[in-house]
Amino acid sequence: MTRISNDAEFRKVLDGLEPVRQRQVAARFVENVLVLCSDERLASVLRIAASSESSQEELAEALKTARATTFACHTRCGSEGDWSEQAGYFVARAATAALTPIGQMPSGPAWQAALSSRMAQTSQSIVSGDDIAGQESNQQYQILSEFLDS
Amino acid sequence: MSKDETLGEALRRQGISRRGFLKFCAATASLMALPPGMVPAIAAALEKARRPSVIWLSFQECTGCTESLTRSHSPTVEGLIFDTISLDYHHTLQAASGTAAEAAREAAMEENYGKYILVVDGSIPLGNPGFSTIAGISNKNMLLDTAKGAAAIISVGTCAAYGGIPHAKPNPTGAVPVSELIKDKPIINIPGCPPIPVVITGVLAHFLTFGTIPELDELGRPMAFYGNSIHDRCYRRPFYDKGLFAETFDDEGAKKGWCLYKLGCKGPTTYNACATTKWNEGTSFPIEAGHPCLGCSQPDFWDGGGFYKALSMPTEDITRTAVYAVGAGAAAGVALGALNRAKKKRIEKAHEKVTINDLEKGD
Amino acid sequence: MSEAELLLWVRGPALQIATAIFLLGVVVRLAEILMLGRKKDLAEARGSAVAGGLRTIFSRFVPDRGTLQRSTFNVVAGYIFHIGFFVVLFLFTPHILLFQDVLNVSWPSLPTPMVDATTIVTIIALLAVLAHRLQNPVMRFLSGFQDYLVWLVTILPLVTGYLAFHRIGAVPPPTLIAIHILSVELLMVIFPFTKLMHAFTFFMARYYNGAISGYRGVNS
Amino acid sequence: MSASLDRGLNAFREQIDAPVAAFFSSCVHCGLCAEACLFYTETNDPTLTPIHKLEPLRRVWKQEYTFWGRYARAFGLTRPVTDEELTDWETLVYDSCTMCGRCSMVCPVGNDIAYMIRKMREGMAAAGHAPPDLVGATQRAVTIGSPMGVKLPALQAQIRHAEEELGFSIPVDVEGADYMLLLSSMEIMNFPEFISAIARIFKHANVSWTISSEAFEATNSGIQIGVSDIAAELVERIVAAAGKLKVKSVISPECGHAYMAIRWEGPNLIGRPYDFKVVHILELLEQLREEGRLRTTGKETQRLTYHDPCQISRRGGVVQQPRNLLNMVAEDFVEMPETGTMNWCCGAGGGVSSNERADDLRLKAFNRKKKQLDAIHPDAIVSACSNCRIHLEDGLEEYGMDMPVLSLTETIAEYLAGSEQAGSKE
Repeated sequence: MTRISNDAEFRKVLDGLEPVRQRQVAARFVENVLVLCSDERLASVLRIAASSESSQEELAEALKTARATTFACHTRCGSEGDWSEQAGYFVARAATAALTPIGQMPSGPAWQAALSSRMAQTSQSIVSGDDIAGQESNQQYQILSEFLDS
Repeated sequence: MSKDETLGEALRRQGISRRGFLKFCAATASLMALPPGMVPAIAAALEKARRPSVIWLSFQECTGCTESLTRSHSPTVEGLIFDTISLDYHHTLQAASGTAAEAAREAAMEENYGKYILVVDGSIPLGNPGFSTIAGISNKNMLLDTAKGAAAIISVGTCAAYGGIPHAKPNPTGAVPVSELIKDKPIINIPGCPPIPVVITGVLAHFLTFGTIPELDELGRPMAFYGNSIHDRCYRRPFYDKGLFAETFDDEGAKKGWCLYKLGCKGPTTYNACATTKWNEGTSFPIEAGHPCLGCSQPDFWDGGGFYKALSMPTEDITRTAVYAVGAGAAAGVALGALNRAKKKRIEKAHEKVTINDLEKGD
Repeated sequence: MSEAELLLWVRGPALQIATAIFLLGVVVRLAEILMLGRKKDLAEARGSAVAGGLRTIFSRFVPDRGTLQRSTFNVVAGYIFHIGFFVVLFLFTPHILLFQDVLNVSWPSLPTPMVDATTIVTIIALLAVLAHRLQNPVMRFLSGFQDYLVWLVTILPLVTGYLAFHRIGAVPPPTLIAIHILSVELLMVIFPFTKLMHAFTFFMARYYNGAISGYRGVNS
Repeated sequence: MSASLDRGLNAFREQIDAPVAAFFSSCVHCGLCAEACLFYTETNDPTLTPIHKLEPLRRVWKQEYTFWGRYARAFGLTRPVTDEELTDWETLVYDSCTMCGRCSMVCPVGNDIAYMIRKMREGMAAAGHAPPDLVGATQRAVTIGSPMGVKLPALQAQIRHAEEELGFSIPVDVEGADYMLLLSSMEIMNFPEFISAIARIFKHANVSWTISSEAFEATNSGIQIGVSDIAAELVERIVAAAGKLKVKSVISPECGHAYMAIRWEGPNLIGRPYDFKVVHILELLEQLREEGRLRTTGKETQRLTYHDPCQISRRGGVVQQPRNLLNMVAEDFVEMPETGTMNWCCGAGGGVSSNERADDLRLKAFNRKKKQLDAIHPDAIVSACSNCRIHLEDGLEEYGMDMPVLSLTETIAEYLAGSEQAGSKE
């Protein structure tokens, strides 16, 4: 059983994955925080991201949807921020990252998706005031371990 | 020389051939821009013309106009034509003087009342009648008196036509031209300082030929002689068009005969026949002699800002005006600026701090 | 008033009046602007305001490439008529003689046929600029009475000057010259009260623009 | 007390200075400023011509500060400015102008139109004609400390998140640090990765820095809405915090107007010079690069372009620094056709993005950016302003363009040399 306990290891493993596998594990990270986003389009996006059989067209379409969701959710400059909505925004960003082909972002999609998912969780914690330090990352280590073992 | 003699008779008596007479008629026709077909008609009319009575009054003048007419180097047809009029009064030329002279004038006026030609040279002073009198009669009174019976008046020279030099600023005598005082008679202006002799005789010939006064421009000058500007007929015009100017009287340009515009030539705004008839038996005219046109046949030519100042230069001292205007502007501007500053200070002082509660209009 | 009197009047008293109004007005306007003052900039400078200001006075003579591409006609026609106007105004012999008389300085002139051609080009450029003003939606929208007035008093001296030089038309040449001088005097008289003032204030405007940017280390 | 036409007109009178007078005196209605303004070029609506947006201010100048204008007014030759007119001008001054200053670069007579729009907004706001969304943002900025309502706990949560990711702590309220970092609400809310990127770079370059818990907000709604009194109050908070922490410099983050507010307007707003320096993050990064303290490994192979945020480059003077920095990490850095101080605004600055009413116009104007991008077809856009970034993403999405938008600071952080890679624990 693979054990991952820190980000350095976590990122190294993620960056070493095949592109399709990266996408799939990224989808799992996003799924883990999906409840934070009220936009229903993301569920189907994640299905496509998670599947190894998805066609190029499907993937491109899903990326488009994910992006559109991101823009629908972000807080405009100067408008009153709502952190629970902001959590949704980060979920959408995570989904977008998951579907973005390698090379279009400075860092790998899975790592980006993981970070954004954590930001979603942080946003939620700002609303609730809970201390969630380390929770989401630990869960992600778990998800990755399971993914590698599956 | 009898008064009843016709002009033709008088000319023949003086030995002028028919051929010479026709030549004069042709010259007159061309000067007056009449078609050549008119020459016989002119000749016929002049042949039969009675020698008209002419009264010549000289007021504030320099006798230059008379000199121009009489100082020809050799007798000319126009000179002789002049001889054939009945010059009944001309105090420079006539032998009589004093009471006798005035008597001659009065006699001529009476005898030819309504028919005689009045020639005037010189301007008339209105400032003080004593400035210029003849036999104790002020110029003004003599003009008004003599003009009454005249068929037409010819103002010879720029002084009579437009006031001329006596009228120049500051016009100490209050000089005025004939046209200022006489409003009910036809007046022909033959300006020039002096005027061209052939123009004077040409106008007389026209009057004798047609019994009418020639077509005049808006300044009362015969169009036939004053229809073109010096500039339009100037043989140096091509240099003007090319922009080749003499800068001084002895530079290369002057030697090459370039345009005299920069030396103050008033040719472009001066109307006269100098460039075509020329002076001194057609020898030359001032520009040909290397001197810019003074514009002497134009009103107020003496006040045109200086003979050697180019036409585009102001006639008055603009520099001083400019300095005063800038000074006054600076003073006024600083004063107005100070008012603005004071106003702004007041407004700044009255500034009410804008807080977030002041961003919406109250109801 | 006779033609000759008119000519003497426009060369004398009228020119005095026009010069006085022109200079007085311009100096008042400039003083009014300058005396409004501006607050000292308390932010720490990155560049020199003075250097930036002086730089922009000159650099704005060259349009940026984008503007030149998008508004080629506007820029080119504008340049032609401005340069043409200055060539005709300052490089024609009779005009130089006028400046020489008033300012006591002289400079070489351009051959008359070149000034003549420049006049034609300038008039055409001004007509084109007017056509553009009438047809371009932005310019037509922005333009008011004053814009057209200013155009008129700018083209008048050129047209009348051309006619006077070539002695064209039903009016006698000296009257043409008088009308020409009068048109210039009209230009001078309305100058301080209209946007013709830009001929002086653009130096200030460019300086301020360049100074504001220069202080921040930007070449504007 | 509330907003009124009188207060607005007084503000106009107060704002007019020699440059304004020189500018208005010089305009000949050539219309070139329209061609420099993306709101005009993408709508072809002549009413959006920049100089026209200043018409009420121009009339006040003429009627109040020119001899001739005073008489014109006395004789009824010129109309006084009315409240209805200001209502009409509201959208011109706030919705269709980002104060990007591109018109100011193009005006042949040298009019700084953006300078005047900034001043005009003072009067508009005092007359009660600021857009409601900007009013709301300004009220939040003053009462909460952030136009977006970001409170300290939110920042603390983001910092904790970053620390968790980084594996080292982020200095907060450290007295005597060299640099005090400001953040924009946008960064805290939408782009919190900026915080960790900065932290990594500063650790790498050994920069002594801190964040103040009392004044972390960099943005200044006061200068956007056009109320100097409020803007000054917001600047004072930063000055007080900087004084309290005894820092040598304050860092303005990746936000355009924040830099304008704290770097250039700040001392003038509070009426005294600072006793600390203000640097833009890109200035600081460039300085670190020059000193050899900022080292990177590897290069981005994608075709990158740089979008100059107007207030940082054209209006702020940080032009060359981002290019040097980008060249350090990009193999294929291409400039857009009109770039640097002549760059086209994204269309969202100057409060436009905060103003929901202007959404359609803002996206329409983005077509200008699209044309610029179409000329070079980059793979990604790098910029240095969160607001530009959000709007670029928005616009690209609107126009169906597939192109990520990156932060320059974050991009640099990705290529840092050495072992300070994310997640590494020492």
